[in-house]
Amino acid sequence: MKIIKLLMLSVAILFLIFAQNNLDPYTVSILNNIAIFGILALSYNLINGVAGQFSLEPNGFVAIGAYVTALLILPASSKIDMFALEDPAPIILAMHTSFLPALLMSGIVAAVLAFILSIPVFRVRGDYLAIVTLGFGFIIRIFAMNQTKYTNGAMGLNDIPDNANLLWTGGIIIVTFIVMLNVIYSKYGRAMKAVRDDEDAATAMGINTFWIKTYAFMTSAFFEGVGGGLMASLLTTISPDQFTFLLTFQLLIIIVLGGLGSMSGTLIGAVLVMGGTEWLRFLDQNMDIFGYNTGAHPGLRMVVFSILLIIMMLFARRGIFGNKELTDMFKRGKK
Amino acid sequence: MILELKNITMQFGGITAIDDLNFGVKTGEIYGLIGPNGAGKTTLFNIVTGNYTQTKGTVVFNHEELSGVKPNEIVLRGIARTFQNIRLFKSMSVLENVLIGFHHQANYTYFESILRLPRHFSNEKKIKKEAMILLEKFGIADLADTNSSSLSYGNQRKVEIARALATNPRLLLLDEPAAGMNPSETEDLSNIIKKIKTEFGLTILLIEHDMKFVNQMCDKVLVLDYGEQIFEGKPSDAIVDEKVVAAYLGDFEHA
Amino acid sequence: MKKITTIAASVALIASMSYAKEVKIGVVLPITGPLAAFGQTSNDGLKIAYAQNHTLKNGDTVKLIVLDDRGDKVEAATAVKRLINKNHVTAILGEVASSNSMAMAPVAEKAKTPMLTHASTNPRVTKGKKFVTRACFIDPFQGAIQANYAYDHGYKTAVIVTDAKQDYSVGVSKAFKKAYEKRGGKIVGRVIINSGDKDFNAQVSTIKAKHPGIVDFTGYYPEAALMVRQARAVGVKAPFIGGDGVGFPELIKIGGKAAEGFMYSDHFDEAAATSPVAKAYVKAFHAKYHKATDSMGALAADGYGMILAAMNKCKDPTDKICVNTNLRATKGYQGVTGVININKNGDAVKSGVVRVVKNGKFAYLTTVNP
Amino acid sequence: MDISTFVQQMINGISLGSMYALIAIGYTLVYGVLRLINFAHGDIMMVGAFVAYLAQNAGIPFELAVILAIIAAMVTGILTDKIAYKPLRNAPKISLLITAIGISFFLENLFNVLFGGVPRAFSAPDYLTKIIHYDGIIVPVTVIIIPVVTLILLFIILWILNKTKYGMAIRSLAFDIPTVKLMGINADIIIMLVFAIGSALAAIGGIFYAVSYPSIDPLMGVIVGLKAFAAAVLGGIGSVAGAVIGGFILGFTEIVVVAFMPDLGGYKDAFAFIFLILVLLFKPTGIMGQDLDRSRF
Repeated sequence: MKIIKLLMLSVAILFLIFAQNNLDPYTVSILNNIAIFGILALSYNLINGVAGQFSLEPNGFVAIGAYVTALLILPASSKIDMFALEDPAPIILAMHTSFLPALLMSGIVAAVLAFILSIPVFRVRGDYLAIVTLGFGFIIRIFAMNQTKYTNGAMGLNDIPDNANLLWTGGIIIVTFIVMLNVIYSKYGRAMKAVRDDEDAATAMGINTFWIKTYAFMTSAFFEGVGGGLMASLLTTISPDQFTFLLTFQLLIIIVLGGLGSMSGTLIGAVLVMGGTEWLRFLDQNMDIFGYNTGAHPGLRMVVFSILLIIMMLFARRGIFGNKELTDMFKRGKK
Repeated sequence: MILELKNITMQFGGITAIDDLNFGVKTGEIYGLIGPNGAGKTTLFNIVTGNYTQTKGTVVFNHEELSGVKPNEIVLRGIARTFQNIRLFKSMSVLENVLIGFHHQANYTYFESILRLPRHFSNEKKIKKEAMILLEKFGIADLADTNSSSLSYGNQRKVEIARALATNPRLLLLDEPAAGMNPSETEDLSNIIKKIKTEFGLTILLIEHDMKFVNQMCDKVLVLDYGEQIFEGKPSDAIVDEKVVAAYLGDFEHA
Repeated sequence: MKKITTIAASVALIASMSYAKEVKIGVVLPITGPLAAFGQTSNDGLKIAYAQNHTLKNGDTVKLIVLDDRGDKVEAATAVKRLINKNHVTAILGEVASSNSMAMAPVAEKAKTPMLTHASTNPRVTKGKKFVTRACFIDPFQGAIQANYAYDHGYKTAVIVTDAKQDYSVGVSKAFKKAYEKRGGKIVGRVIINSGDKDFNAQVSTIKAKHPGIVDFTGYYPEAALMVRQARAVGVKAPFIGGDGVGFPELIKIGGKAAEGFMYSDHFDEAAATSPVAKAYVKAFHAKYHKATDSMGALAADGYGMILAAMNKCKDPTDKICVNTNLRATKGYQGVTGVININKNGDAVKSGVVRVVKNGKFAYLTTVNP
Repeated sequence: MDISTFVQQMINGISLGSMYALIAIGYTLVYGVLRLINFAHGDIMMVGAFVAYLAQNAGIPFELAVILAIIAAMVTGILTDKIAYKPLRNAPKISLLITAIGISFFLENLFNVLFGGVPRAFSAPDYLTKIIHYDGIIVPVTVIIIPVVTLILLFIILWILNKTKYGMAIRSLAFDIPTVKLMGINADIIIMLVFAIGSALAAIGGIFYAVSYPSIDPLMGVIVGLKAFAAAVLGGIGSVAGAVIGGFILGFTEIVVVAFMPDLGGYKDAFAFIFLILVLLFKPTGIMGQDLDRSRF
């Protein structure tokens, strides 16, 4: 079993190296998008799927991560030049690190914020939790828009050094995947699932459900922050308007489609959603033969995407993988 | 006395569910709580386990007062429970359900599990072994990898009790353990309860309707009616007590 | 892998020698999503320009590949890569929003593919980029037009309305303030709106209390129309002046009578369209859409035209470097929106107009030269 | 701030709050019965406004256009349930949520493809757009009509819920679908009724919205829908009266923030949510709500 895992890991790494150097930038960028949204969705699935806390805040954590990394890797001169609305705050000018510490910092800041948020957030349950977290995602974005001294407001940041590439995004999604599985297959992961299945019963087993939820929330936030940092460096530009709840919805679609609570399913979901929207572009170009090819219905792609989404949900009610992992299926196969 | 309830009163929005209740459970006893539906038995359980905070009175467990102690901490002090309507973790296997009970006996931190440090493996191995031993005692070791929701009712009940035992309790609260079981299952269950009681040195407080079961199992019973204590003593005496009979008749009439 | 591409490329090369070539221009626009209005109006103008001319001097035909990015940065960046690496376009036109153009610019720069944005006015879009050019003027110029026009026409005090969600609005507001105060004007207040808002009663009450000479509205038309309506309803008498973001027919349709007298700086005006290019565009636009022209469409048409002009100057119109060099060297291009010169930063230097809503129509007031 | 400005702002708050309330009722009714956050509800409001617009464009008088819009919204709501929710009654709740988002995306993009994303001017008859001047206070007629209509509708809804057979069925359905089935009531018809009522209210809310702020576009329902949902939660989701209270509170908060703290105008949307979060911290189930998850055992 261990050998198989190591083999899979090395194949994945070899593929990343090959892809980065040999595939065309378009294919690489699709892989990058899949990897980044995969990272975000994997971590989102921990709190939403594994711990069963239906929360809607990842756009906020992604935003935080993106801004922290961007501000850390942008050189001071560039910041002075860029902050058009107000001069940047001294701390913004002073902060500067290389890429890896910046990513880690993104994760840490997001995780610390998650810790602070967990106190109010986990006072409520169910759909109330959903709206409170939705609110937090909203508030973070609005702050990004208005704290011009720190974020340059709606103008956003650009010329962010493009340190990220497929090796980074691919490497980090592998790390995220392993960490998530390690969490799930530990007493903490079991406790998270217990909280999801029956919170009162989990308490009756002596589990401090607040802390278990907070662990899941912080871990989730950490990787969402890192993913945000990667996104910032990959796009080289960020602005508050890219972190709306539509981002959260996109992640939600990925995890539910793949199977809530299943990390393997999430990877499939990320491929389907991120690859699928690209693939569906042919719909926008159905008039190719006439030379001018936006077709009669530009935007049809998104109509079809939403129909496919509904159909897929109707047929795979618990998502593609349910809440099982690929490894579970192996296990069952062996028996 | 391992458990003592003193002057317990519980009110919900003006309605008195439990009225000035006093009783104690001796170490090693099987103590039964009986009474018609709505008598306040489960409420009493919820007070002992810290899910409800009583309006008045104190709960003393092992010479320590329990007021203000959170439900999950009460478990760590040695009180475990089962639920009236079996509440297993439905998405998990039987083994995983029991492992949840061993949560606090696995000593590794969150980071150790993320990094898969040696302590993670050694502790997981240890609790898995212990969980299997426990399942064997209940005769359901072969079901370890089965999903808990696909078990028969009787086996689900066993898993729930095994899971509670995994927390290493000194006092076990069983809420209608025999409910919904056929006579042979009930028989099986009472044997197991007696076995584990001696083996683990447990004290058991149980709620039950099945009077035959109570008679067979309990050293002592307390009869509740509308939150009031109407009888405490030997089960064989309870069934001939006038008040008790009246209370049960009333219950039947209502039903 | 590489071998196959080489073979494919050589096959394509042989094929291209015998026929008139097809030259591809990629277009990235927000056809869906929150910016759909801008993407769709750009696309409308583009269609007119394409219909008018899609053949190069050497006989090659131009093919447009229009991709929708939902107004999303990730999609915009991916779309550019798709255009460059999958469709092998020679040049790229787009996007509308500066924030999206900024996500596309580094991709084009890296792939050494000329990118021309027709409507992104944030100065940073072209900054430091050799392959990114724009067909419109930048925020500071527009802010200055508004400030100077307002001050010169006797409005010495102003309230600025900023849309905190739009980088465009924030940029123009800042430029307006700078230019206005430099002239001696006084900013008596500043109110903030958020695009998507519909209720501005609170803001207009604040404006009313400040009694400004003029209200500088730097956002977009959906908010402008509603705000001016609500402002007039509560009795704000001061005129409004805005930027190209408000110059849409919907300002009048939605604003109704309240929109009367709303002034704004813009890229072009039908009435001022005297050149044959502009006249032809306006005529074709009216014939096809039966509505007034707008600057988004006109700018897109100009962007397309500039790319075509640059291609025509190259022996091989698919030579990206050559096309880019010529695009950056554009001088005196006679477009729909006027004469366009590209300066060394890649920004368009061109005149702007000030227009006003008069009798339910947009009317030309004046032309402002840079 | 003088008294007339103050009164002015209060009136504005009532008007805005009424519209949120109308849309919030739809959320709360559907939630009460299906435990589903119907993310497509805001888009049904958009459908209502658009149909009214299109009907008027086709020469149909405003009043008739309104009726058509209400019918169209009801049909859309019922179809949404039939296509996307009904097949998933026994599936995990979150799957329904995804189909709800799917329907929402579908409606937005369909209208974008069909009618374009450029906002359109919504016209209304003069009697609705009149403005009354009274003692320095300027009151658009809509500001009076909207709250009045909202209150009338609220009383009708409450009457239906509390006094009619179907209403009582709706309320009992909120507790337990199987039980209602045992009672011999066709749960599907009741659920259909709920979607019909909710969608009709959304259409009315959408038309009011379009009359007050006469510009409509395919995405107009997104933010309004989200805020109405927040209002429903604030009031205690599942409670009709709560939805109305929540709507008013949210409307007032928004107006007050911008009116009295103009510098914080950029934070307006944040305030609505900060307020919501604060309320939930002290009352985790909203102002009028009960904990539906827990009250089940």
